[in-house]
Amino acid sequence: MFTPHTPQEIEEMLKVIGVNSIEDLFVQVPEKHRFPELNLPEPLSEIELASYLKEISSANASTEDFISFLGAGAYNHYIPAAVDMILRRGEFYTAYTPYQPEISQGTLQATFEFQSLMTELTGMDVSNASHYDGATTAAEAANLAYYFFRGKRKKVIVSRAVNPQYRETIRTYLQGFDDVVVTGDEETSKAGYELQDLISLIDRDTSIVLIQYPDFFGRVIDYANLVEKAHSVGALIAFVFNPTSLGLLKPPGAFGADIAVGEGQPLGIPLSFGGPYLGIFTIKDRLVRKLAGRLVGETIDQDGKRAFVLTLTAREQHIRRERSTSNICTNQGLMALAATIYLSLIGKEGFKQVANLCYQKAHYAAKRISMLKGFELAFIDTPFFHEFVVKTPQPVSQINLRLQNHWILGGYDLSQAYPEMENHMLIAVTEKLSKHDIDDFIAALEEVTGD
Amino acid sequence: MFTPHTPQEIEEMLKVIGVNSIEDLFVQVPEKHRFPELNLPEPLSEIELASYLKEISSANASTEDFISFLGAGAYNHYIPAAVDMILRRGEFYTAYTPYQPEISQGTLQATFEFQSLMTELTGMDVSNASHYDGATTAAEAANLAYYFFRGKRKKVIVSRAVNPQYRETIRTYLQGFDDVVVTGDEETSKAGYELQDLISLIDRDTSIVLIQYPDFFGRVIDYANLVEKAHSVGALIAFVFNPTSLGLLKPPGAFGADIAVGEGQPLGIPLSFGGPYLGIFTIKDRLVRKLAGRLVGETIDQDGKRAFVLTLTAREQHIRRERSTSNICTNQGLMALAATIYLSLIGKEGFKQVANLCYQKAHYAAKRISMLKGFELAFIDTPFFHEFVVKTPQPVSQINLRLQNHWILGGYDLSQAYPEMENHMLIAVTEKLSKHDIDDFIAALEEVTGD
Amino acid sequence: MTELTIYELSQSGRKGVTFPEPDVPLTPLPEDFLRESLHLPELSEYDVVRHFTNLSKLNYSIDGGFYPLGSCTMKYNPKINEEVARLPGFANTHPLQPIVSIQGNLYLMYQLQEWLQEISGFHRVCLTPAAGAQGELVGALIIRKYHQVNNNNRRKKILIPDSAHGTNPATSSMTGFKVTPLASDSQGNVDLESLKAECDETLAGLMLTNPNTLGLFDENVEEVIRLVHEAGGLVYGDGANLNALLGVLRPGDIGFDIMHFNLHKTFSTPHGGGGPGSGPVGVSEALSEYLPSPIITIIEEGDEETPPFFGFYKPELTVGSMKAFYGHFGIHIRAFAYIAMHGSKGLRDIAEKAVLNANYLMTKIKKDYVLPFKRTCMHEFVVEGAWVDLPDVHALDISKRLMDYGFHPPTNYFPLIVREALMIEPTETESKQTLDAFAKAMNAIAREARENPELLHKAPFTTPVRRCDEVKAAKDLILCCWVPD
Amino acid sequence: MTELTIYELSQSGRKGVTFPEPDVPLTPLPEDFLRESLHLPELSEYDVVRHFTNLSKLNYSIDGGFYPLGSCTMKYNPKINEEVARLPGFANTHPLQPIVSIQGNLYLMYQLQEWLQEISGFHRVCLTPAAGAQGELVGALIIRKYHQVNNNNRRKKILIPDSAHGTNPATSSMTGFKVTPLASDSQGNVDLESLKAECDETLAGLMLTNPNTLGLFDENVEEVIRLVHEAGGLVYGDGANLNALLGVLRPGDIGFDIMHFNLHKTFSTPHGGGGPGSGPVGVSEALSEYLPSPIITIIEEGDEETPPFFGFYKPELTVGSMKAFYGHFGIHIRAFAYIAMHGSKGLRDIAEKAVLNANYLMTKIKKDYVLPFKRTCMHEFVVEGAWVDLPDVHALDISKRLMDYGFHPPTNYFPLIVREALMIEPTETESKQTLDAFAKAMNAIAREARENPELLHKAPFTTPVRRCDEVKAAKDLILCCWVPD
Ligand SMILES: Cc1ncc(COP(=O)(O)O)c(C=O)c1O
Ligand SMILES: Cc1ncc(COP(=O)(O)O)c(C=O)c1O
Repeated sequence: MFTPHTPQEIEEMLKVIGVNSIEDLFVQVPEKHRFPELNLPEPLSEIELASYLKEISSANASTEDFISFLGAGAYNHYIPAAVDMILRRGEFYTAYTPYQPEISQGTLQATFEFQSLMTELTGMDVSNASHYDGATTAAEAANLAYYFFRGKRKKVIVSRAVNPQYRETIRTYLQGFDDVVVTGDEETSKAGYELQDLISLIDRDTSIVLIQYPDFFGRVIDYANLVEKAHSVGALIAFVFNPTSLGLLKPPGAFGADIAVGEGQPLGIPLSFGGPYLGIFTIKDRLVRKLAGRLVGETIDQDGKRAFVLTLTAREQHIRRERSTSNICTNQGLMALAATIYLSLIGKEGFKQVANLCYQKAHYAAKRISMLKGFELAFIDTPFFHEFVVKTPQPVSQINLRLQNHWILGGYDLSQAYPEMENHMLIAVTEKLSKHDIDDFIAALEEVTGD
Repeated sequence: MFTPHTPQEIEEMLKVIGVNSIEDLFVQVPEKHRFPELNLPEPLSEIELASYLKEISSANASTEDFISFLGAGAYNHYIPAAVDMILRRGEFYTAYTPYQPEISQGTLQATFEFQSLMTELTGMDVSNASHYDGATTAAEAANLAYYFFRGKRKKVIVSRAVNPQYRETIRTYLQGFDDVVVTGDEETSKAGYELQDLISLIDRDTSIVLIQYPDFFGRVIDYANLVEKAHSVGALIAFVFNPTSLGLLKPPGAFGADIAVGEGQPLGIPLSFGGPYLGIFTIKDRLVRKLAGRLVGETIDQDGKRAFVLTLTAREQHIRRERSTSNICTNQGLMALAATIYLSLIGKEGFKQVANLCYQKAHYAAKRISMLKGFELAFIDTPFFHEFVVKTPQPVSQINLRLQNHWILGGYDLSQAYPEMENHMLIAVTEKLSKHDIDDFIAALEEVTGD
Repeated sequence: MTELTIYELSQSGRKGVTFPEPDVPLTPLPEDFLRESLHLPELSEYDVVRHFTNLSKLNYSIDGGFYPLGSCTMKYNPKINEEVARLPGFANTHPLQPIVSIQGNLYLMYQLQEWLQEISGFHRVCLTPAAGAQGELVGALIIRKYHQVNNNNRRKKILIPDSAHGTNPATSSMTGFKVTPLASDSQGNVDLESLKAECDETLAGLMLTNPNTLGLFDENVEEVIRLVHEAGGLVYGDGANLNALLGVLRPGDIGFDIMHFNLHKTFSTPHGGGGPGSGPVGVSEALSEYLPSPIITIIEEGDEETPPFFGFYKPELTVGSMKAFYGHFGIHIRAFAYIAMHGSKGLRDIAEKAVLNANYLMTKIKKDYVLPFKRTCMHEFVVEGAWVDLPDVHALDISKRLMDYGFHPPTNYFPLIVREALMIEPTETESKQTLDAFAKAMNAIAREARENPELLHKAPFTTPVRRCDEVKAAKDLILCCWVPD
Repeated sequence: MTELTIYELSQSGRKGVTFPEPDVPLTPLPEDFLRESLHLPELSEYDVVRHFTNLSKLNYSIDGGFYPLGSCTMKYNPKINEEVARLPGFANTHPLQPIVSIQGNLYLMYQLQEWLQEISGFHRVCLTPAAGAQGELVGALIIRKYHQVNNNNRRKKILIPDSAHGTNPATSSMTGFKVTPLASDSQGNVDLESLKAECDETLAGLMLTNPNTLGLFDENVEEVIRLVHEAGGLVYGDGANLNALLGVLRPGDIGFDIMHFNLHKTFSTPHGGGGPGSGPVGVSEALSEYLPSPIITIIEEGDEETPPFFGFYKPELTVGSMKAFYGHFGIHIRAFAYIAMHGSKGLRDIAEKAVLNANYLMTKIKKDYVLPFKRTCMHEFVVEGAWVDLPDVHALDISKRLMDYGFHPPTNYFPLIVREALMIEPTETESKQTLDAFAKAMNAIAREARENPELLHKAPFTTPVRRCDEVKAAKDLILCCWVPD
């Protein structure tokens, strides 16, 4: 398919090498297992492939045709056309990690700009060049805390109002450290709902407290007391944030967070069924030498010209090997570029507008839904950003199945991750939905839950 | 929207200019008519525009969802993904005509390559850098002949089997030359069908004879006698060709054509409801100084390095003004680039495959249709390439309306342009249709014409 | 960095994108008609992508930098336009589909016609012309046919100011007219006395560019039009410079009879390295039945429930078809999107900022360069690219030297009536920072012209190739790659 | 040509892409939580497009030239993959949609799992890991859990050859293992004696890259695996070098227990300037219930009429979730497309041509450079980028000088066991012409090293910036733009 060799060239090359056939180059491979016949379908030409994949994709329902109220960690935002136009430039997407600064200033400077945008957004001091996704940034935050306390603090506290997938990922990442306990988010615990319960868990054995902001239920909670408590015992505090919300809301840095991590997908990255997304990882200065992942720093070249390079690489696995705090190598470079372009394009004004639109439309939707028979807002007195929980008169999965006939993808069924939340739907509203869409949703909800 | 000026910058700029307001710059404009209020809809933001246009586009039926048998001058071919990927590079599509060769070698070399591909494809000596479309190349061919004979030959002969829109365009272009007569394609004339009738029209007052190859009805006709006759009286002969067919068929140059023109849309350019397309204009050497449009030639720069430049510009309107043979300025640069990429990508092997697939599938379809009750091939004994005419048992427009319910766009209704061809459908088949699609078409035809 | 050509890169037997075997029973090929050979290049997909990627790097472009090419309106091309023009529902429609299946396209074209009418003050607009020059062709044919219909067959004279673009005279002679150039006066306006002298019963019309190619608004434009009309002629407007007039003046309001739009200038559709453009034509009510076919029209009015039903209309006295199908629909989409995003205020803002930018840049440059007409300019201006006391330095030298400063040069040697013309059109999308940087470069070059003129004569130094031998090109006339037999 | 940063370009009050006003009744904002300021840049769309276009021009890339970065498999990234991954029906699906509404996605992922199993000889594949290193993490966690389940809690030792990539030891320590490096023998194979010495009851497993990072196929691989298995350990395969083995050897067939794939190397998905990658993991039957969740599975078998119904499966002994959702679906699409276009023969062709290219290039270069292991290589090879008689010349100098010849340098200083290593991986998509040109440059540089070493020390000369001060960067630690208060 993509090998350019002509028969004549192959002949010439074999002659130079001094072997008779290509097979001769593989004699070291155990003969018994050499050149297996693979049971794969016949190869497709490009024209066949294009129609095959179009056919596969059309077996999905997508936000292309459906109105969607799904959020819960992945959000349907508008992506300006210039983002993808730039991402399609081969100079960006077919380059490797910028190990050779002289011929990688494009990637390096863009990453430096990404780091700048992320620290400004979060109110933190330092951002790395990206991590895999929101969940793994949360896990790496806990991992960082483990190394920061040299393994001496055993307790990792996680609110039950942190994205359940993130909590699972934290547990996965920490399982190698036999004596570390992850706690605070047990089903029996009310910690996700009552801040005070969570605070009371914090002690001098606590390495880190992880909370989400806005939390998984969309709520905007004042974490001042929690931060104070954590700091009073010397523990680190990590905020898992939603970047869009920071167009309006006080940033984690202003709360005193030591670490602020989050999912960058809302910043110009398509839903794409869950990936590739963008892990944002920001910290206070003093943690920089424990930070996982790449960092770009400013310097000068030998002519004195400004230049950018990967820096503090001695932290990383390719130099530090078994003594590094993380094994991350390939990160989400192109996704970080997407976020950088996105934020540059919509800028100060546009980003505020997006946040405000999300807020306003979500509140309109919440008001309308709360007036529907059998529906009720779950957390009436807590402010929320663009996501909220409603109690539904019927199981959410049932409602959602019926909504599909109305070309609507309903909100997230919370009972999937929270057994205590039967008949609770988590609804997200972004700037992509019009009032008309929301009104359609209300009408459809009324219809599918009526009798 | 796209003006970057901040209020402060405007102030500074006005001060430098020495006026008080922007309005002051417009005092020369008649006051009575200055600054009219335009009655236009409120401006849309990008997010609104994107959904507005998606909505408009979805009011169409397209080959995205329909199987199409329409050709008649525009063909539904597969376009490899790399074509558009390259066209999207700002360096190509946001550049102007390459008047400054030092910083336009990309466009210039690609155009040179385009010219090379076109002469190879047609078997002609010289290709220009493109013209508007197939129809206007035909018109410019007649125009060229007019100037070639310094207006002394008055007769332009056009076969009725040339695309009717091209014939109209020729008449439009020539109407300024009061004494020129376009003939040969009258409704009463059988010239399109009987080659001999056309030949008998050719005389010493004939400047040019225009024929189509394959002709508008898809037929492949041996024009040897016609060419001989034209040349014997010193007239020029122009072939209007379909480029895909030249993957298999003898090129116009081999028939002795003086001019070969055609529509380049099949070479990697989307249907796009009729435009922008690509006029291909090729000639024999001796006509080069009468050729319309731009030409790129090879030369060297002052360091002796190979370079490309626009050449023979003295023919063109911007230098020759009222004495130039054509007024063309902006041409179809990006479309010529598309064709160049397309032919480079599929290359020698792929282009032959495409031509053969079109041929084979069209012949399969013709065979199947000719066996349907009430259907009959119109030109049984003439070879054809990928398009053919069938007599239908009912008016074509009626059949086509019904076919739409089967997600099929039927062939072209010839009665629209040929009153003598009531109930004749012109069917085109390309490599994009599978046997399965064709079988569906057959079944649908049977059903919609059954009782 | 020179790049080999596709034929030089070709390797016999190498394959790029290939296709499946036929899935239908085979039919023998028509032996008598088969060609013997076809030497297309043999390249891998990778060869091709790398080749064109590298070629692209040899180009200067708007996306890469400032492109103040006068008369060309090299403004930023919004990226959303590229997306929407590629929507499958547009890009994959065949022009001959039944009209019921293309109501989306027709709606869009109808709206665009209406909007262009509103913007220009004309009565009817036809979208088919492929570019500005084809729009002119339409105009000339209309002028011709109008006089024919009115039995004025003697009217064969078209007046064209000496500042006009080459397409104007070329168009006129292509359509059988006799071209008479009109002088400009000392203010850069049409010389009224010369005009009056030509206003006789052989006058067919006047082709007028306003603002003209000097970037100047003709101060007597209403008088000019009146004189031509009184003499029985029609006035054609070359709309290449409409950018200066958006929301400022509707040419139809002051009596222009016909005008073409350049969607690829005023309405931000990309120039594509030479095209495609799009040159719709607007006409007054009196001429509306002369337009080329087809016009998009409402066949059946809609109501609350159903949208109107659109179709094609062929004007009664039409000059004919300009090309196959309906014009450059893909370009219409982009222009539609552009207008939809601007609205009335946004369009006026374009003209205002274009004129602001031009006057600002003119002010910054004029201390070092001779300004032939000392008036407020519109969206562009012309300076002399030479100095009387430096006979060796030419506009071309300045242009080439600008490349070394990272800029695209202005248009050179046009209009013809200004000695060593440099015609500078910054457009409204450029920022003050860019204009300042360009002015600085122009000033530095003016200094170099005096202090080190060799720098100018030898420039450019930093471009992919340096000055090219155009004489050799025209002499050798190598117009295609060597292709193997 | 340096480019200002977005913050330096920003102008207060300038606007880019903006949004409409809310179309719903307004709700007051939560006063207590509002931020005071947010200094995002203020740029026009044009500023942004031009900025990133110009930044992109400072990058070297596969689309622009030869990129023989060892261990990275910088092959051509087919353009159709970029198209299909952007199909709206894929790109606009939310990961939490009801499974009935995402059967297309699940079908694709299921097929990809099956194909990767078939290609590698493993029993089950999980697609979720985000990159190679995360695949390794999965592997280490499985080894850990496997021994736990089998009550072998003392097994804490992971053996890692000294030629291994840094992610292997880093992964092992992140998961609580103790890393013991294993020496290589004189042939570049794992030293069997050292291995035997470590095969005790604390052995958890071995992480083996084969072909290894020297580009050599371990001649004793079956013996190595046998020894580890006999000692009760598991063998993890680092699949970064799978490109050499496609259709040549299935690692599962010779006893590897676990392996990650790098879709961004072997299966042509773009590197993106540092990611995203995708690192699916395959395991033997015995380990198949340990894989991370979810696995895509058939919930209901299909028949002639209806396709199977796909859903998620959580393995019983799963090590857990590696991240949110299901891995890098957008990358899965590309890898799926790549495999679908190749089939069995096409995949073997990849490996064959990758190995042919590497051996050809090695042969052409070895007369000028020291080859530490004189064996047939697989898809890559390592030479010493230095000469004993030229103590001042280093691999880094050669690398930088290659840039002046228009090439991306090979990987430097890795693997650590070769002095001044230059690790060269041409990949199968490069043509003989490119390899010849590269060999010529390497030979020229070897000559320059002797004749004019300053050229090497000072290189590069022709790049957007020259050698950078990395010490200063680490000292000053400027990690973001200055942002106005
Ligand atoms: C003043 C003027 N008139 C006419 C034209 C011709 O327009 P087009 O190139 O679109 O045919 C141009 C193009 O540069 C122009 O500047
Ligand atoms: C041998 C080897 N192992 C592991 C990795 C890590 O893979 P990734 O960068 O995808 O995390 C690499 C990447 O360069 C590698 O070369």
